[in-house]
Amino acid sequence: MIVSALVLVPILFGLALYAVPRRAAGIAKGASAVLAALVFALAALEPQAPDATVRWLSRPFAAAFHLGFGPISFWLVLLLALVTFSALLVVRGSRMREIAAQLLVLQGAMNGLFLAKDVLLFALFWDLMLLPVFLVLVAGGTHGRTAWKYLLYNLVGGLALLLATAAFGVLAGTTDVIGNPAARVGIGATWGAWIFAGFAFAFLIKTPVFPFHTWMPETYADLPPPVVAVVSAVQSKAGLYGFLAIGVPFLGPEMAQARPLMFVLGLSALLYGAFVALAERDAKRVVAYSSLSHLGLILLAVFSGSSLAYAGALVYIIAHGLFSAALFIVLGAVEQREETRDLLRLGGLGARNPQLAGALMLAALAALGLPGLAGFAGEILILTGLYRAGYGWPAVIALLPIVLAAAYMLRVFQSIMNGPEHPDLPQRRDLTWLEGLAVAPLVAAFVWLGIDPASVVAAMVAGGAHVAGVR
Amino acid sequence: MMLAFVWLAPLAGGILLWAFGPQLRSWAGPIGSALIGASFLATCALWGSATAPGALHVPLVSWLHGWNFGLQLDRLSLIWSLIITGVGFLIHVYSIGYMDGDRAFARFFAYMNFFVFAMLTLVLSDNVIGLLVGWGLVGLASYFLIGFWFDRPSAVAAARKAFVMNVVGDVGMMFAIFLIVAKLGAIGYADVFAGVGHALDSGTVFLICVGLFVGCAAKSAQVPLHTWLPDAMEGPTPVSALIHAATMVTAGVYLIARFAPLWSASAEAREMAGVIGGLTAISGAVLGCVQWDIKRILAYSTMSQIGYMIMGVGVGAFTGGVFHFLTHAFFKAQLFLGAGIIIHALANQQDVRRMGGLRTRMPFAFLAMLVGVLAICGVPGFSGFFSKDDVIYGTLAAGHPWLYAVGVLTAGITAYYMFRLLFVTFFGPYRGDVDAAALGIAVEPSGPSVAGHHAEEEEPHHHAPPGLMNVPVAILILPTIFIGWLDFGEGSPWKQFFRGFPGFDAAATSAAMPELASTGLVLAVVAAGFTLAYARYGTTAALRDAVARLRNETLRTPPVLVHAYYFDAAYELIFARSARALGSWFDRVIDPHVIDAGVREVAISSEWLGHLFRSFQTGLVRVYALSLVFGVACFVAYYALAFGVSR
Amino acid sequence: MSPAFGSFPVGADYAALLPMAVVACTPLVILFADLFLTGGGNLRRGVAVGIAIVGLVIAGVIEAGQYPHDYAAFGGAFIEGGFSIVFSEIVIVATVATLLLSAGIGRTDQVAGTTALLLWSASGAMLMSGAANLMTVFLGLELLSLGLYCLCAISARSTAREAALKYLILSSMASGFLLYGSALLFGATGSVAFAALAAAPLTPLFALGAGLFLVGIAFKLSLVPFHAWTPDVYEGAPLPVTAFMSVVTKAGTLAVFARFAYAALPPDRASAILIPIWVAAALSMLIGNLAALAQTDMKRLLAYSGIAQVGYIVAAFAGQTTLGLRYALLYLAGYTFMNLGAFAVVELMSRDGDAVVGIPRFAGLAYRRPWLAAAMTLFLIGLAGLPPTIGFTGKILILAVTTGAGYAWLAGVLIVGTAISAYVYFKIVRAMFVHADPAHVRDERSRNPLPWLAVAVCAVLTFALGVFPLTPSNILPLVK
Amino acid sequence: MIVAPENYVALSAVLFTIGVVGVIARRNPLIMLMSIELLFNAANLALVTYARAWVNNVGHIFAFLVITVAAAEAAIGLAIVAVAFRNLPHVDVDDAAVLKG
Repeated sequence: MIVSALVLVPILFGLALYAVPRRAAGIAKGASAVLAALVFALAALEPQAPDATVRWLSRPFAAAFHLGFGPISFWLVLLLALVTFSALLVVRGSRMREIAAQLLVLQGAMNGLFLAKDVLLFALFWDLMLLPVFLVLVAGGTHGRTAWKYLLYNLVGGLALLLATAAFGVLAGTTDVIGNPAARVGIGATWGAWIFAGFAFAFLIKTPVFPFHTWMPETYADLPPPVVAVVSAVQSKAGLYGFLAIGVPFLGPEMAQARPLMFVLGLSALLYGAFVALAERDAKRVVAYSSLSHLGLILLAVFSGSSLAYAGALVYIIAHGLFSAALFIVLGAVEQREETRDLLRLGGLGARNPQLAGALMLAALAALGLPGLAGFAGEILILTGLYRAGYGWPAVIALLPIVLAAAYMLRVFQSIMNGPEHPDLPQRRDLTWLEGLAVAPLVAAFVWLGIDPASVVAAMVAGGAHVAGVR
Repeated sequence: MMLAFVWLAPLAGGILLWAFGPQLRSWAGPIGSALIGASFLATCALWGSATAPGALHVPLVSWLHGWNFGLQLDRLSLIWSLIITGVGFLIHVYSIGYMDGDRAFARFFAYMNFFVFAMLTLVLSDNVIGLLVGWGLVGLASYFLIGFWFDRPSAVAAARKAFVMNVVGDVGMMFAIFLIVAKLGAIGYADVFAGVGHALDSGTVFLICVGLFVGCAAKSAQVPLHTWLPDAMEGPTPVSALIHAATMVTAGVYLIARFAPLWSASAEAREMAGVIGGLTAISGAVLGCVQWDIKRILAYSTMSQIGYMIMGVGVGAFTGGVFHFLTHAFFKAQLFLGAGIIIHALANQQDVRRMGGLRTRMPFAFLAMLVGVLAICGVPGFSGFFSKDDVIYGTLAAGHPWLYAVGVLTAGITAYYMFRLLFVTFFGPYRGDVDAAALGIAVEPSGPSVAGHHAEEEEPHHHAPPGLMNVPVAILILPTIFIGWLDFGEGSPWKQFFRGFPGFDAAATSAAMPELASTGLVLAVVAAGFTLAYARYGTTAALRDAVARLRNETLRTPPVLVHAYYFDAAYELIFARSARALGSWFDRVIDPHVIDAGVREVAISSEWLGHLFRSFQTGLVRVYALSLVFGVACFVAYYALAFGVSR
Repeated sequence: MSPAFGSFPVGADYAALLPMAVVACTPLVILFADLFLTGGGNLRRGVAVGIAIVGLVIAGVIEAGQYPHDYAAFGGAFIEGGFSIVFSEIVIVATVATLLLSAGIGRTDQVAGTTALLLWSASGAMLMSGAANLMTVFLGLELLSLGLYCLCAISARSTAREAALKYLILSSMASGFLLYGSALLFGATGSVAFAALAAAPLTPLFALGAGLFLVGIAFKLSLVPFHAWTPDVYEGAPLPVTAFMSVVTKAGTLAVFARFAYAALPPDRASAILIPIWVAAALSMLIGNLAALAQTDMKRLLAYSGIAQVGYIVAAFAGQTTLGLRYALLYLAGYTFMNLGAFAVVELMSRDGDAVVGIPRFAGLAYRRPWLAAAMTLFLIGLAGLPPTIGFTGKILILAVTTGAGYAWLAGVLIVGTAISAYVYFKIVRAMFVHADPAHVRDERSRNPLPWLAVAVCAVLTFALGVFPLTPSNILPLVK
Repeated sequence: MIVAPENYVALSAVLFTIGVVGVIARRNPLIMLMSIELLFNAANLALVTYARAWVNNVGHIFAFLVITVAAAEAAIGLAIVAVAFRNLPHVDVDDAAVLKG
């Protein structure tokens, strides 16, 4: 009941927002923010909510509309609700109503993705969550190319996922298996490789991982800040979640086979993203490439087969969600004030906007993995896990991007906030209370997570027992 | 919980001042100082329980099995905490005067308090990762304070440089942590030390030490990770005194002392540390001889003194090394604060060539500096004498004659450049009004020393320092002179204090010569250094045509020294520039012209196919009919092959 | 009576013919009533369309009532059972929708005639859906086609007549192939009943006959390379007729194909005989979508997309599995609704339904006519195979049965085709959601509100079928 | 004398081929229609032949069916040709090529 509400209520409410007259867009925004908060409360208060399931298909394989919390999905749903709430608070502009609506639809679809206990249902929401973002990009106007890149890249992945799901269902007889360790899925080695390839292709594009990443920087650069906050914070985790929820339990051998390849991809994403971020001029693109780098690290963890690294992966997934959302929201605020994202044109804002500077500083610090913040907790767990699982060189190589991260994150912060004030830039007011309200919970969350990730990790390790073959 | 208070009071101060700074205005300073003072008193109150067997331990959070975080106050961390909070308190008080009238007065104290908190985290942590957390946080605090005047591009750059270099160190420590966790699965010091010799074979211990040493080199400005320290002088002088002289930069010493059991277990590691320390000591000292910015002189001397400490703890003379940290904390703070008085009085003039003759103008500053100089040069009776002697002799005792030689030589150089500083600054005529060219100073329009924090102020003031600045200096004079006696002779209270401390009782091989002889040698060399300095800067002749001489020296300084052995240039070229180039190559070539191009080709070619098939649609019925027949032909051909032939 | 007639037991089961008969006779009523209504006025239109719809509804109800049982007329020449009933119902629904679309089109004095032709064509399709005998197949096919030839031509535009001519010539030619194939099959087996064909030995003659027969089928399904006529005819014909063709022709022909593939071929060699069809289906999925990339006219675009879609449906038959047949039916139903819905939207966007609508006309539709845009979006993402529509569910089921039957390569091609098609359909979605200056967009509205009904029903069913994919549990008997 | 059925079948095949070629080769729609009739009648010939060979009247019935259908087809065909070329100068299918692409 509750779990289906988590999916349906935001979608329906979002669609209903279109009935609100444009004049009352502010009301729409407020109402949707309240709804997001309620969704958060609903999920947080009922972690033991019972599954909801309705039969869908019976032949050639059994499938069901089966939604329910899992050890990982619970946290992801919370993260999503939190980020959506913050994002909704900073929605602004003439398209306020549409963006708010699409954000809610997106939230509903992604809740469905994370709560799906059925692979086919997972695939359904996988495709469904493309539409709101595509529509936002399209309605943005001049971003046709970006919209196409986003849609086609991800849709190709989605179709591979679809084919793999079909084959999975035919061979396993049912797709209603996620989070069900008892489900003995008999997939032969011959087909397993192909099916895994299908899943992996979709997941890698979505994450994204080098060399499937080129859709991401443009999408992030063109999306309005609230939406990009949600997309980068949560949607980019869908693929990793897929690996953890479908790959690890049911395609363990194939994942082990693919490990070398995935390590190569992960490491190249890790380094590639970091280096490009060092050279970018556009603040949003810097953060986009930094995500590429960070998500590459998580990919390593996912394929490491080490429980320590899995724990780190979950912490880092949540952490990255929190700080990248904060980063994009603050950068959005900067852009909205100064009408540019060009690091070479910005500068000296810190003097007049101390709170803005503080928010950006905190987010950047979390992103560069400052010890004591969430990013560090995830990194150290993942890296030690990798090293301990016997992947010494990957772990050591993965240390380099940490230094680079410090360099490019500080570069972003300093070239926006420090240095002499630029007279040609419009000097606007400091962080508004709405923006503050949007950023504060995120910051609080990643500070808390950095000090005591145990609450999350413990849940993960407890619930993550289904993660088979963990060293 | 007392210890938690010691630890959190500064944090509370930091947050309070950061959040409500504007409202608190001038109260920010006193509040910040008071909190540090309280923390200091609390630390003193904990002396008993800290020195008691089994130290003082407070568990905090636990991440995973074996990943338990807690605070621990034992003899080593006690010493450090006392210095951090004690000297920190004095410097806070001093800053009230020094930073008076700065636009971001409250922010300054917020950062300072935060730094103290971070440093306490570092020394109080009872495990490797907690240590790393503190390690990172002090780096952050130093970043904040170096870049305190963030409208100066030079300060911003220096801050970033310092932070990134420190992250290199963090990464080194992470590597050490990999090994520890991989081998032990636990992160507590106790577990680590227990593991030495069992779970941790000698090779692993060495690797761990290497990792740790990278961290220590970055934090303590050891060659080759030292280049950030001179630039760090962009920060306000009290910051230089507290962070970049007294406490943070000595964290490396703490690190090695803390992991003494590991170092004791690995000769190679000791070798490495000793060599690097010695190298740093001498190269820093040499660079100190050619600097003109008073703070940079002190910065290089700091670098060289830390070299001593590292050398000491490296070779296994832990008590000596730590003791040198103790004395250095006092006399270096003393020197910096003295310098601060001068800088403050001269409205941010930091170039000693523009000073001179200040002995009469500000006698108190002279006294302060004099005491500091005597101490750092190791003049008998002053604190530096005892500690430095310990270290130098320790190298010999540990059987490193070369390091010994380096130590002795460095002592002489130290004496030279410190007295050079003293003479040029305080003797002869005042050269503040001499134009820069005459002194051979390359004038840059907006040098860092010009656009200071007083830029906002109305009257360009040349005033005597407020009492608030003198008091702490005066207080510091006492330990600067007398603290050394703690370590006088065998069985000194200091040696007693650390008897039986884990790893400190490294078996020292018998020395090649008696300690007294060594002391004599050192003193001789120091005297030589002093004489040289006097001959070049102190004699009446030298003082008379000081301007000309300084000009000559300025122009004659070998460029290799002016550019500090070209480290910065090399790093800029090898790392920074190439990394950026690679990144922009990825961004401008690989992404658009390789990956995207491939995808675009697919898209374009499918569009092209679409138009191709479209062109097949000529609209002519007969062509359509032909295509139909063509299809039929294909079908028939297939059936002929599949079934006709088979019959 | 010669022994050959033994296969024709006296006393056929005429109940089987009842629904078709109703549909076939309604036109007589319409024409008769039309005699008494002179002059223009919507009354005349209303009566014609009304009677037609009533007749179709009655037929539909009777069909539904017959679903559990099965009847055979003419000793198995015409079989009415679960399988064919689904097809007939689809035909009926499509015809009703077409009537709703066409109600406002054409000269008033022609409405009765066109309606009659429409119903006769429909009855032809219904005959095909029940045909289990080469003769009935041919008869149904011609009945369907003859009506359509005329319907194509009924329009003021000269392109319509050109379309009619092309359709006439090419379609008749294809019928010729089908007919000759039937003759050869008769020659090879001495019978025209599917059941008998299945029993006969596989001679080269039989193979050749089957091949030519399948050519005729492939042409009517407009599978590549027999698709050349489709775009031109769809574009030229009046929009409702295009809609009708795009669904009814395919439905009837698919019924024949299914029966032939499942019941008329020697089971052991059936798959070998059908390989060309699977290849043609694969080509359709690819070339249909690729060619659609280059289109700007909606009718033409939907024609190509129809080519690809029918490719998906045929792929479901691969391996002749029962599930495949069921899910082909499901997807055909889904395609019917998505496709008719799309046509209805296009109809609502043109002043007189029989007009050319290009993609530019959709610019900013979401802001001018949000409901219409929403519906169109649903239909388009359905055709593209995205959730939450039957397009998604049907596609996954087809993929599953195709892979399950060992035709993974067809599934792969299907995926590739779908990937290409995404660009085709989302081009329109994008146009609808782009902020466009209304001054530059021709915004026409149909005067006939009836298509709204079609849009609404199709939208609901497109969604509902996706969530509850009902398939006929009983598809037998194929033959008697 | 009795001609073997194979010959009739061969003849029908020839007729069919001629019809196909006619449709493709001729540009006059009327002649194309004739060719189509030829296709149908070729089929008829084959049907009748096989009916004779199998001694099965179904072939005859089929043939009659085809003849009637062909008649209807011809009627409609002529009508459509008439309207299609009403306002075109020549009766040439290649002129009717507005719809393409």
